[in-house]
Amino acid sequence: MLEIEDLNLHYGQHLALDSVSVTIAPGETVVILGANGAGKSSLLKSVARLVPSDAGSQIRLDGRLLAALPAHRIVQEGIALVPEGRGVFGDLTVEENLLLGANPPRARTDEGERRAQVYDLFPKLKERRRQAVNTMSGGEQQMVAIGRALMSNPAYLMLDEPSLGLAPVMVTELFLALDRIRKSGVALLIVEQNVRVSLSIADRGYLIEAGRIVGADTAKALLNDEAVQRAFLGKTDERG
Amino acid sequence: MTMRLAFGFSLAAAALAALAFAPFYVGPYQVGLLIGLAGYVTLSSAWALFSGPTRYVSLATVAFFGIGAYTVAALNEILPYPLVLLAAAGVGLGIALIVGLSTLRLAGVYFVIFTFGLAELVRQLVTWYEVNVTGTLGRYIFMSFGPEEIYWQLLALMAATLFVSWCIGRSRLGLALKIIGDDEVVAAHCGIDIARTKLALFALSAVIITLVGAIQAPRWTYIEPGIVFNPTVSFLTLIMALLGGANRLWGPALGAVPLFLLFEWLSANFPDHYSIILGLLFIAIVFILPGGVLAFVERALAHSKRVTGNAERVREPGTAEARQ
Amino acid sequence: MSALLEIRDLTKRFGGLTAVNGVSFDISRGETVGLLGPNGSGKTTVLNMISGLLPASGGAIHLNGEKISGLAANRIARRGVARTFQLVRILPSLSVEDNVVAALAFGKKRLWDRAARDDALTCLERVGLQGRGSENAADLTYIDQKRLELARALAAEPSLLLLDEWLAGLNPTELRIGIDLIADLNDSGMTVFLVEHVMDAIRALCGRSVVMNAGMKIADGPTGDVLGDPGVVRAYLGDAHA
Amino acid sequence: MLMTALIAGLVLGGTYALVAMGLTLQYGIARIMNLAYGETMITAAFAAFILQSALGLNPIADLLLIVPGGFLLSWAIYALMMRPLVTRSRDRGALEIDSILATFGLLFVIQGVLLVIFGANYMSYSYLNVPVSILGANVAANRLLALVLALAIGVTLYLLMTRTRWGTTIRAVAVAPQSAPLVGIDVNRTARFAFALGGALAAAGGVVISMYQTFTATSGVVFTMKALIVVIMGGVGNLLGALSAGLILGMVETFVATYVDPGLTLAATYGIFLALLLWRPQGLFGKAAR
Amino acid sequence: MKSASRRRLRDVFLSAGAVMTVLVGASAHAQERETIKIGYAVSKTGANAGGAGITTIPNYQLWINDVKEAGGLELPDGSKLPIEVIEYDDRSSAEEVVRAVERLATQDEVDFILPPWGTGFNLAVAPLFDRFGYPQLAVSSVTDKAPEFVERWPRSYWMLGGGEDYTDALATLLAEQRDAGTINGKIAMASVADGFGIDLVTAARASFEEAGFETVYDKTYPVGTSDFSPIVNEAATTDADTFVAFSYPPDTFALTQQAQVSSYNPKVLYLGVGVGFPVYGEDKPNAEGVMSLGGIAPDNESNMAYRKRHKELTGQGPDYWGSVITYASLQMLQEAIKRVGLDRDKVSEELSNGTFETVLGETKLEDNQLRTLWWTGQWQDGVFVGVAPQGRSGASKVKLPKAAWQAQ
Repeated sequence: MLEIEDLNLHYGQHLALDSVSVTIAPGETVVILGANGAGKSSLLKSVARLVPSDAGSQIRLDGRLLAALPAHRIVQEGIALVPEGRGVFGDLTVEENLLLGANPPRARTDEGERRAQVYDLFPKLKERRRQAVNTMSGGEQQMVAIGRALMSNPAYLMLDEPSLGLAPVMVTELFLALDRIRKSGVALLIVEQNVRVSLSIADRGYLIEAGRIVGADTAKALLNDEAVQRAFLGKTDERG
Repeated sequence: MTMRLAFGFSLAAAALAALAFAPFYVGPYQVGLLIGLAGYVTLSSAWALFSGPTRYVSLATVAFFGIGAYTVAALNEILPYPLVLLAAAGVGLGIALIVGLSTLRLAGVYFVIFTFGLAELVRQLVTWYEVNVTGTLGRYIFMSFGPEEIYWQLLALMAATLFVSWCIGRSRLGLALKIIGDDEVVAAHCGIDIARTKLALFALSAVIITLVGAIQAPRWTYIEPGIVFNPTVSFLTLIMALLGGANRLWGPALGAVPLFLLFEWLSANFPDHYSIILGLLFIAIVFILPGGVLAFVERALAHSKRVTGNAERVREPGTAEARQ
Repeated sequence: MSALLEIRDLTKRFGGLTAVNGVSFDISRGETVGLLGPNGSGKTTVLNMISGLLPASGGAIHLNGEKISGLAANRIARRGVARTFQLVRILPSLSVEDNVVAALAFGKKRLWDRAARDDALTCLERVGLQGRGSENAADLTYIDQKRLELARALAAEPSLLLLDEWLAGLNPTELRIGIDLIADLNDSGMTVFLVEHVMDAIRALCGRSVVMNAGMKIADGPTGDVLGDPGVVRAYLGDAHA
Repeated sequence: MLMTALIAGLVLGGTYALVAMGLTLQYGIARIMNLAYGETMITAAFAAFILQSALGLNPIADLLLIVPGGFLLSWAIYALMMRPLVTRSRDRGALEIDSILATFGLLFVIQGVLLVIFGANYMSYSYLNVPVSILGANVAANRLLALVLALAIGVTLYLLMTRTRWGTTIRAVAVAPQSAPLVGIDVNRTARFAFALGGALAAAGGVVISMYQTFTATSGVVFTMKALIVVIMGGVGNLLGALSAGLILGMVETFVATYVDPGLTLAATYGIFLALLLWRPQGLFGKAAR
Repeated sequence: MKSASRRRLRDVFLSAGAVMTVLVGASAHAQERETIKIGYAVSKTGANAGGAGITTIPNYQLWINDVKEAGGLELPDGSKLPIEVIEYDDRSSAEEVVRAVERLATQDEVDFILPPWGTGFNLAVAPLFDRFGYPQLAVSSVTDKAPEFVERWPRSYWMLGGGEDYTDALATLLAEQRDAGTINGKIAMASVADGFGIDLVTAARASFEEAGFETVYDKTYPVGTSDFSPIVNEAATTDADTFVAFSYPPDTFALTQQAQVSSYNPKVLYLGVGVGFPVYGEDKPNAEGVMSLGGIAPDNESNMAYRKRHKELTGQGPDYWGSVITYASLQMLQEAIKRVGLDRDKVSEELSNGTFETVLGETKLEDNQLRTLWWTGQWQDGVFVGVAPQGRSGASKVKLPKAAWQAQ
């Protein structure tokens, strides 16, 4: 169980996260919905310790406090992040990126097996395993980023706007892959603009607004919620 | 606003006048100090003219400084002095244009190292020329005027540099430079001719630096490459400007004056431990005053004003949102 | 009336890789045209060649009948082409107002001082940034930075506006505001050429679309027809959108 | 004559490569533009001089003491001085300026300490100054040692960097430090290690050079600048690049001295460097990927 | 906008204030004469520190120590005044040395100023010494223009001769050896591209030509050259018996090592600055026979005593060229003060005309120049002895050809 409780985060004077509480059970898929600048990315970054949360904030994994750990220790605890913009090692090859993914000690056993799983999930990566990542398309880089995160044998996989800038065909492919990952037992915490697709594979969702959690429900309920529809699923087709 | 401007100008004029009359009231050593001060204020201001807004850190200062000095050494017995200065400015301009044209592609640390290499290359070529073509290395400069005249020339150059810098800061050119410093791609898409803008500023900065070298050269009587192409000049200039804040009109001056006096004081009082103290001070400055002296002063001022400024700041975004 | 923009056999090679391969199409005055295609198909490269950020390896681009391929970006900008960038590019150390003045002072209008400031305020108002002129551009939120980037592009009063995924990353509410904004611009007579993945926006805004795949044009025509094209579906949209 | 020039050039280039490899690690991976690099070398040279003259130690044996010493010293410098700067810098540009200023200060401190202890005198001792004949050309054994050491260090580190997970993590920090924590890499530790390793290489370079080159407390700057040129030529963070660029520079100098005019060697060095920068600003072999 | 212009205003005040503080704070004040103030500016750091650290600084320290031990400087009335020393670091910058001397003269109002190190720096400060009326005992500067300078600055003294003096002496010496059949008439020559190297090589070309030598190799290399294999290898392929290099210390050491590595053992090996350093030749069998500028007379007891004291006090031996002359020049100053007092004009006059007993023996300047110098020296049995001019008392006989290199 990943529990985030009373998470506060300041950037200078600006309060980015205001007493945020979110929990994810093992194997669960949770989506965080919210406008730009609402604090979604900050939430994931706080969990990954890439930004320091304010004192008093509690982030616990199976009862262990994560707040005291430095960023590079989080992945060893079983939480992997695919950041916005992917954060791949562009000058290195696909193979090397995956090798680095298995850098935490928890990932060292069964490394070969997991590599095979990643290649099975994204066959394109196997074809291009000796290619430098920055010569690949955005969709393929996203695959590298997810594959790299999977190599660390995570129990919880956090994805920050995975579909941003991808062509529709890639988005479909991506969420199919995420669905397979979900089914393999990895818990997913997804921040997405593409509300419809993300809710379609999620169990639950949270609504975040100006740094505060303003709602939480099952994915199904959210898809049908009128307020959510108005704010996030606005029918823009009317004009056309 | 105009009142303040007029007041600012008259104050600057008064300060300039006071500085101009200083040699009549102080001894030769103080004149020497003033020469050094005026020289480094001019050098660092001229350096910041180009490197401040564009963030192109140049180590070619001494290349132009040395070229200025060498031109004077080569021509002082052939041409009348004003023409010598003009020739020096011309040589500096020519080299700046060639260098500027060829380095426009470089950025970041590559530009830094390129300019350092350039200074060394110029030094080597001058040496080679002197050795193989003229057959002498040292040159003598015997001028009829003394340190006071050198000081006045430098002071005039310093005032001109600061004035030009002030004008540019308020002009379209100044904005163009700031945009280039932020993002060259955006600058091009705004319609700015990046190459020409950078070249113009680099050349202007180089010509001023060349003139500093030319004016200061008669003070040393004897010129050789090792003396006038001393890389320390480039480093000191850079550090003074960065220390003071290269993006502000008075920043380089505010870095140059205290540092110069500090060097003087240290070398007089701690000749044997000068290096160690200087080094430690440097490290301390980097840690205590990130962003330069002026930025620090501004921050301190901003801090003391925060109480009154707050109310205004809070209202602004509110009204903007209300209208949306 | 001839086309505003004519692109003929446009080609771009990066070393051995051909990113754009013999692409030709026209854009007429007043049109809003979408450029679609999978990632890596060469869309942004086409935009970059039009705006002069990248030199073309082959082919030609004409604006108003005059050749602009081969010109430097600043000259193309002065001829009335403005753009936004895929990853928003504001000038972080300048104020919001100066970000817009940047386009006014050096573009074809060459405004300065009072005139430039007045114009800048108008542009900011147009994108909903009224009253924010004195803030630091770097302090703006993501969406406001996007607005600011658009304001800067508008300030140049371009005859051709290039938008590179300007709507990406917006939530549905913001998306709607954004689409309305572009529609208004088009209504006021501006020609807009946009690279976009947001299908709703494409459908809402673009009468015509060009689709690229692997550096080549695979479709060009009314948006509805293009989106129904089996080749486009296979290469780009995927079955879910068919 | 051609063979002699070729071999002499390679041997000289070995010295340049040896000097540059540590800096390329420090700048390419730890992202510290270390202007006090040459002073680290000179400190090692003085240490070798002292150990040799006072204790009668063989300079080769000195390496075993001084190289770990250089590692520890640089480790401490990074931990104490550089780490706070890295933490506070928002972007690479800010860190570059901060590290230039701070290491400029450090340069003065080290130089000042050396001046106080040793004075400003020229230091010189010679070790292994015996001719070794290679393909008919006589080269000094000590200079040959520099070449062999440069090749050995360069190739070993290159293999470690590209063939092991450990090396790959170091390259990962070099290419995308902000992403490294995502795969459990302690960036601070890795950067500190790379900086210290660079310091160890500097120390090795200092000891070897002290065997054949006269040095003073103030001659470090010369080495820093030469190393910088080689680093930029070879591509920042690129060990093989530094090795090749060093060898090329050595050859250029020797050939110019032999066939053109010894007076133009340094001019040729800078000329070639500047031309290369204009032609390929990223260096001969591109960035830090290997 | 308001605050911006106020800020600017404030900046102006700040910078102006800083200047005034220093100017006012630095104003001088007179005091009772209880000491004699001696000042000097010398390169303690920077590019010139190496040279100054060998020839100049240790001798200043030694002399100051000697004067202090003697209870101060003696005046004509037999009384002694202690000395107060003010020293500055010119950081190897011409502008600094100029300002430091101005400071010594007008701010510190010292009684005497000792000269800086280096030809260029001595010339840079010469107008100031002249303007403020200080005698300038310029030691570490080799210049052929000394007679002109003496005319221009009558209180300047040039103690190390000119390039021609050294090369003429060398040419004469070599010509004798050639005529005796020891060496052939060909010379290979290299020089450093700096004031010293160029002055000497220019003079040498004339001297060698006049003496009927053929220069078969003549190249100049830049300061900072570290690898001399091309030069030595090229010189080795010529059939010249004589190799001459007007080099700086790092080059001198490197040239020597390279010659050994290349097994190049010319019959005459003449190198520049650095050969005269104790570290070059004392207890170094391979230095045997190497020649250079300078030298000492091994039978001069006061000189040998000076060398011993120098080593005891500073921990390093003096070099065999400029050091002893530096010390001798200070002895001359000391003696002149003893004879005529602190009046600088009188001291200058005495320096020009007087005869002094120094570590060099009896010393007298001719036209403000020291002419009794060892133009050429050679390492013989661990001592760098003067071998030219031959006629001068204490001269050793040159031993040629040079001994073979020994394996180390």
